[in-house]
Amino acid sequence: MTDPVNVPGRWEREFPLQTVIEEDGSADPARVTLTDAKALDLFRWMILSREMDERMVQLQRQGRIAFYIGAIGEEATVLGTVAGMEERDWLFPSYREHAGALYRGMPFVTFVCDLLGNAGDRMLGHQMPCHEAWAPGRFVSISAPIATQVPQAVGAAWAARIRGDDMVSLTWFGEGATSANDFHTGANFAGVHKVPVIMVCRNNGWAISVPRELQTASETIAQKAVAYGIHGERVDGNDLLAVHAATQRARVRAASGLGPTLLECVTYRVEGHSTSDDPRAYRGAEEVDAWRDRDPILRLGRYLTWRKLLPPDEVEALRAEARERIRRAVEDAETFAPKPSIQTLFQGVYAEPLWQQREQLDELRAAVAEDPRTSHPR
Amino acid sequence: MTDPVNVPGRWEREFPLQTVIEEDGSADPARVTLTDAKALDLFRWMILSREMDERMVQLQRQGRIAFYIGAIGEEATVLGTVAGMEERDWLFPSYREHAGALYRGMPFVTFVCDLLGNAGDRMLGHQMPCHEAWAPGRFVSISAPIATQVPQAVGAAWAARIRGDDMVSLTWFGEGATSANDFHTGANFAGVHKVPVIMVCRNNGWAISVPRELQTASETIAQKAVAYGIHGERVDGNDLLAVHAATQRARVRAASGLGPTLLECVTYRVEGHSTSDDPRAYRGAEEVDAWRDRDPILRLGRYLTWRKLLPPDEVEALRAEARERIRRAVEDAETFAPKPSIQTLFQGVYAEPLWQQREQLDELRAAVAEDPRTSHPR
Amino acid sequence: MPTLNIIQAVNDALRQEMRRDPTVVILGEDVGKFGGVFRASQGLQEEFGKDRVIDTPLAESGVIGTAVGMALYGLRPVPEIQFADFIFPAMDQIVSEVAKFRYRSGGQYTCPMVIRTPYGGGIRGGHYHSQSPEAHFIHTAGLKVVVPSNPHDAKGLLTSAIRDPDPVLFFEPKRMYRAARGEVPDGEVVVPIGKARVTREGRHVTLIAWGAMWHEADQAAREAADLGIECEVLDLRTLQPLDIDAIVESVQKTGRAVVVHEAPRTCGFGAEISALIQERCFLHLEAPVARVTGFDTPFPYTLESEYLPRAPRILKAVREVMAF
Amino acid sequence: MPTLNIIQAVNDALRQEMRRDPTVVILGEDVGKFGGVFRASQGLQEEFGKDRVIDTPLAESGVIGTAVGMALYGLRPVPEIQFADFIFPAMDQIVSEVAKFRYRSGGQYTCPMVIRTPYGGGIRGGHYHSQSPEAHFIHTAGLKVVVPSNPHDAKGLLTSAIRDPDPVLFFEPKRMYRAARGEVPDGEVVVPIGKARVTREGRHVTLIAWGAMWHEADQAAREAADLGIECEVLDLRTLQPLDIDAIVESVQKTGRAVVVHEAPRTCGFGAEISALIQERCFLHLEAPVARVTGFDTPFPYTLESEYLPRAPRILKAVREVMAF
Ligand SMILES: Cc1ncc(C[n+]2csc(CCOP(=O)(O)OP(=O)(O)O)c2C)c(N)n1
Ligand SMILES: Cc1ncc(C[n+]2csc(CCOP(=O)(O)OP(=O)(O)O)c2C)c(N)n1
Ligand SMILES: [Mg+2]
Ligand SMILES: [Mg+2]
Repeated sequence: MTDPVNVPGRWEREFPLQTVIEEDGSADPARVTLTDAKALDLFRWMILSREMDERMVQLQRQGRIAFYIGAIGEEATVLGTVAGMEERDWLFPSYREHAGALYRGMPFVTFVCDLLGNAGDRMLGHQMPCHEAWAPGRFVSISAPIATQVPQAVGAAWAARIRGDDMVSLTWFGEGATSANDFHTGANFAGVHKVPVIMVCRNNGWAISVPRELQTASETIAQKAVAYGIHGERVDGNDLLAVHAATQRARVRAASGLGPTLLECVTYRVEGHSTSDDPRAYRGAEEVDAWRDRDPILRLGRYLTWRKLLPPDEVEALRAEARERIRRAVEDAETFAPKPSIQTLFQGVYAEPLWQQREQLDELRAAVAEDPRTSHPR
Repeated sequence: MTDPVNVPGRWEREFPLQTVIEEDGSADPARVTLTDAKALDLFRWMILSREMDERMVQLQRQGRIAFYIGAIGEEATVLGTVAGMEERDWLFPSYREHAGALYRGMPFVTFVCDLLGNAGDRMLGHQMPCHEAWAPGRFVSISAPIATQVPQAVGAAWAARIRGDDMVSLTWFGEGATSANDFHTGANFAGVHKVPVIMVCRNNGWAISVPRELQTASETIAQKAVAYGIHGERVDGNDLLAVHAATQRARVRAASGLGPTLLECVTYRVEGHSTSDDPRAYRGAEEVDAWRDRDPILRLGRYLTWRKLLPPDEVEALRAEARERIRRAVEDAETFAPKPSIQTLFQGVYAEPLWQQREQLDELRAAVAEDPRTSHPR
Repeated sequence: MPTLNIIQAVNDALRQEMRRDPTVVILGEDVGKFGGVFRASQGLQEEFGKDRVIDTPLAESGVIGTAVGMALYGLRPVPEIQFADFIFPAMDQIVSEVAKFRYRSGGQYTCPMVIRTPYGGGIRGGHYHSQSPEAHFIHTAGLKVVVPSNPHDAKGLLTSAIRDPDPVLFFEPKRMYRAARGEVPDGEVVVPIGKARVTREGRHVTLIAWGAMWHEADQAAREAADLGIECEVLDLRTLQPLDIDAIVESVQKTGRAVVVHEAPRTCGFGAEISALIQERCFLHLEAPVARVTGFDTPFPYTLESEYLPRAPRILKAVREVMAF
Repeated sequence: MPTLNIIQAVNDALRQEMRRDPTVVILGEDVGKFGGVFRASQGLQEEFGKDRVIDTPLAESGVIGTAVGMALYGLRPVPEIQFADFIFPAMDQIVSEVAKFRYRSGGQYTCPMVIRTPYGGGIRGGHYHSQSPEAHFIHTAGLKVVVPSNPHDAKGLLTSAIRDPDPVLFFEPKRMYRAARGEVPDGEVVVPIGKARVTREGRHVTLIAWGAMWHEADQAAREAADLGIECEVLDLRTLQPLDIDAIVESVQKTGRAVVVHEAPRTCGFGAEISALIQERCFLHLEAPVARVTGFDTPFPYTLESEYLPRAPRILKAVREVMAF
């Protein structure tokens, strides 16, 4: 078997799509990096992620949450990468990696409180739904501006190396984000300083309504690594085993001082961009249907079946279990008061509120006291 | 002979350094794209450029101009590219391509007035020296923020294609600029929309004190083309014939609808970054000396000698001629009043001054009338 | 006369100007096939083709940077920034390039363009889909800044902006996109840049607002009337150049002013208006110019009703100014 | 006590804080081997190594973006932006990320850092090497903004800024880098953030300035004294949070105020100060608060003496305010 870590300084000139799970569910054992137990565990996580996304979209349609953005069809990319890292590694998410936050220990109810922006929200109602942060799990705060997390992930990994810590950071972003300024500077800085960072592009084919071909003329996303003198790889993002193996490889490279990896995971955004979007306005059903057949959960299911780890009715049981967990989380989350207290408006802007913020809080309190409409929704 | 225009959609995987003029001054006629007359003309231009740069640095040392930034050692890159374009093509300069402005017809005296910022300054004393614009020659206004001109060059070429004009735009920038946001977005937009633009990187080894290796980990600048699915080439930037041939090739590609070219010209910044800089603080003399031997003027001189176009004492005569032109331009420029009139302060911010600008002009006039120190230099 | 909302009025203005002037082009993220996430350019790619209604890659600096080149070459680009919150990646192109091209080239090159962008809160967007960054651009010489509050002005001001020789930031109050409806003539509608509109006359207090906040100010004025306080309400419509005459005239009459905006108070445009009023109406002022604004925090998610200056807080300020 | 100029004082503060706190790192363009184009970090890479004094590629968004990551992880970065004019490519990282990290994560993540940058005119730099963009950052909640005028404060404020739990924009008046000299103690010097300094007492007019403009205000005050006008001069030192008490106390005494800044007038910080004064000192004011500022244009090259507010124009405003 060849050394999975590439020769330093050499840049790849071909970026073949790497897969591990074959059509029939079989896999070459030499290329499998997950134990059976771990593979089954991640299967469970993928199902939870899927069920959660479907349920939250329902809640949004019912008006119980205002917005949702999920990862339907991209579960293998999210969970394969997070599972390929060490617990101590920092994760810099975009906005579809909620399963990563939960995997890293964010309580489910806390996640739902964030969606509700209620009194239980760890973000104090400051952020839109789906922009969670979970520091105990080194899951960094989600931003909306595209790609800003990329140089940040580079900076954190660089800091770890300066301090002598064995920490590799990982950041996720879409293929649309590769057009943004911050992808460029992040990748370039990482290359020059051989920073131990893994840059994971969830290439899901679409950036809202803009298809991959209108985003960049490069044949692959992975080949963008060439511009930065860094390592690039391209894997089937719906193949959990391929994603996991590539992530582990990239982590070894990074931790060994061989520098960053740009990891393109080829997947597909099966649903609309978010609950605010209607993709029928810009793409046809055939394209979507073709991808439904390549579902990452079915794919891992076939592997587990091939490994004889998945009895026929097990999937339904796992689904039911996930739904129950979700039901309880929503129920618990809805017990919190719908709004955090009024002073949270001024909390966390600075370490200590400024004088004008204290005045403004008083002003607001007086206004609410005088006319309760001040705090009523429109 | 093979077609100089590459197969569309194919990206190069090797970026060899292309040269035309051999060590001994000879060149393969099949690869020479300049007539003898034109080569001699460009030799004259290179000498003018060199003499001008040297003279202006002197004027700066004498305190007659406040700042200068030139192209010593990079003349073949500047003049080879501009000569490879058509008159109607637009040029988007960085800040070392003054020879390009003059080549495109900017009167020498006007250029010197810009350096002086005096009443003859076409830029109305608004800009620092060396930030000239010359619209009659389609030489676009120079900016200081690095790389902003790159997407602008793309936009202009795109506009020309939309309008059906056969116009290819060319932009110059340093290798430092390839780290900037705007290089990235410019190249990416150009790639997606196959915009007829030529992006010329003057890779002169340094960005002020930052050496090439700390700028990017890519082995070449040309290979950054791979990230954008565009054509990349790498030429010896001190070989005027190589630069010219590559520019013409790129122009044909662009005009034929085959898209943009990233053209890396490998050269060297022989002097300090500008008159504000002292490079001895960060680089050794040996490195610089090695490049002095590869002087682009000597290089073209050897070719012209090989072609029997350059009698032995001709170079000195050309130098004297250039110095005389410069002397006259400086003399003429210094006949203008040292300052443009006070209302030029408010001119050209908007098409018509705003009310507050009119008030502010009155305010300033009153202040000057009351206390002349208002308009005295500190 | 048809009744339109603001999005329809914007769409109408774009379509008419594109028909009138073949140099007008639209570019931005999702503006083409999809017609924009708010559908402002719906149907335009179908009518004018992909060369004139362009879906760009995801980079605001590229959208504005290429628009600069197009404008230099003679097109009249109307780039869209999907949310005003996402204008910051393009800040350098706007502040250093768009605003300074005419000036720095001594008038040899100009880059007129209209940067359209939805701004403001009240749509449960949190701090990255609700901000009002107008002050940054008012502070940048070389730019004009326009904010319509209703469909008629949206059409008329956008038309003027597209024809203007200077670059214009055109902020659209997204909360009112569909909520504000009104009659808009079918043909050409031109509302001049630089002119405020007195939407209500009164002799006690001048209320100064723009965009979505005009609606709140108007509501407050109605409620004040019930208390016997007559507010004069100004819809500024253009923030740069400001219609200083309209403001001075009104405040010299009323002697009191309340400025309303969504952006954080400190260094918001309200400060400039307050400073200008006291510079020009000092001897007429019966009370300090009051500011009812967003607070000095990022825009919140859950408590956005509390954060936004709405009629009750404006009314409170009006009463305080009257009681001073 | 040694006599230092501002650059030396900055260098001294950086060196001391780097010795005291191993998490302090410097990064930026040309800051390492070269020690910065103004030599603020001269000798620091030699002392602290390439891991703590880092030459970066040419991308301000990358400088700030990676500094954010470093700060999140527990380092205390002090990024340098070579000229304040080149801060705009990093605007998105500063406004959307640095300023909002603590807030948006509910306090789970913070990114304290000090963004050092030379600002201001008077060095024949034209509009890309002379601007004063402080208002943009004062308007952005989540950031602090500090501007020293002299070597002592440069050292003391930079020390405080590096120890501050919030991100700080630290604007250094480059025209005074070598011109302002003064005694600076060798050891630790701490000047608290948020406190202005009354540098001259007077009972007729309050002059409010900061950075390089403080020197002009001081000069104007001296000349005014010859005319019998006693100016009280405030060096603000911190713009956000503003020392409102010092301003109010002074203006309530003098009844008159002149604010001086280099940035263009419209929406500059002078507007905010003017608005605050009239809100808080309305009944004490004998004349409108005056603003002596840069004009509403890009910063010019040749006519920069005319553009910059200097002592004669300040003195004129003082006399006009007295004569009101
Ligand atoms: C700077 C910026 N510009 C625009 C947007 C609006 N926006 C949100 S998501 C998105 C598309 C992102 O596409 P991609 O990076 O492929 O990620 P995906 O949604 O497919 O996971 C856009 C344009 C934004 N959030 N930030
Ligand atoms: C946005 C921005 N950041 C920093 C600077 C300061 N600066 C001026 S030139 C320069 C180096 C440019 O190097 P390169 O692109 O290689 O061009 P060269 O000077 O070598 O031709 C720097 C950092 C600037 N002008 N603009
Ligand atoms: Mg995508
Ligand atoms: Mg260079």
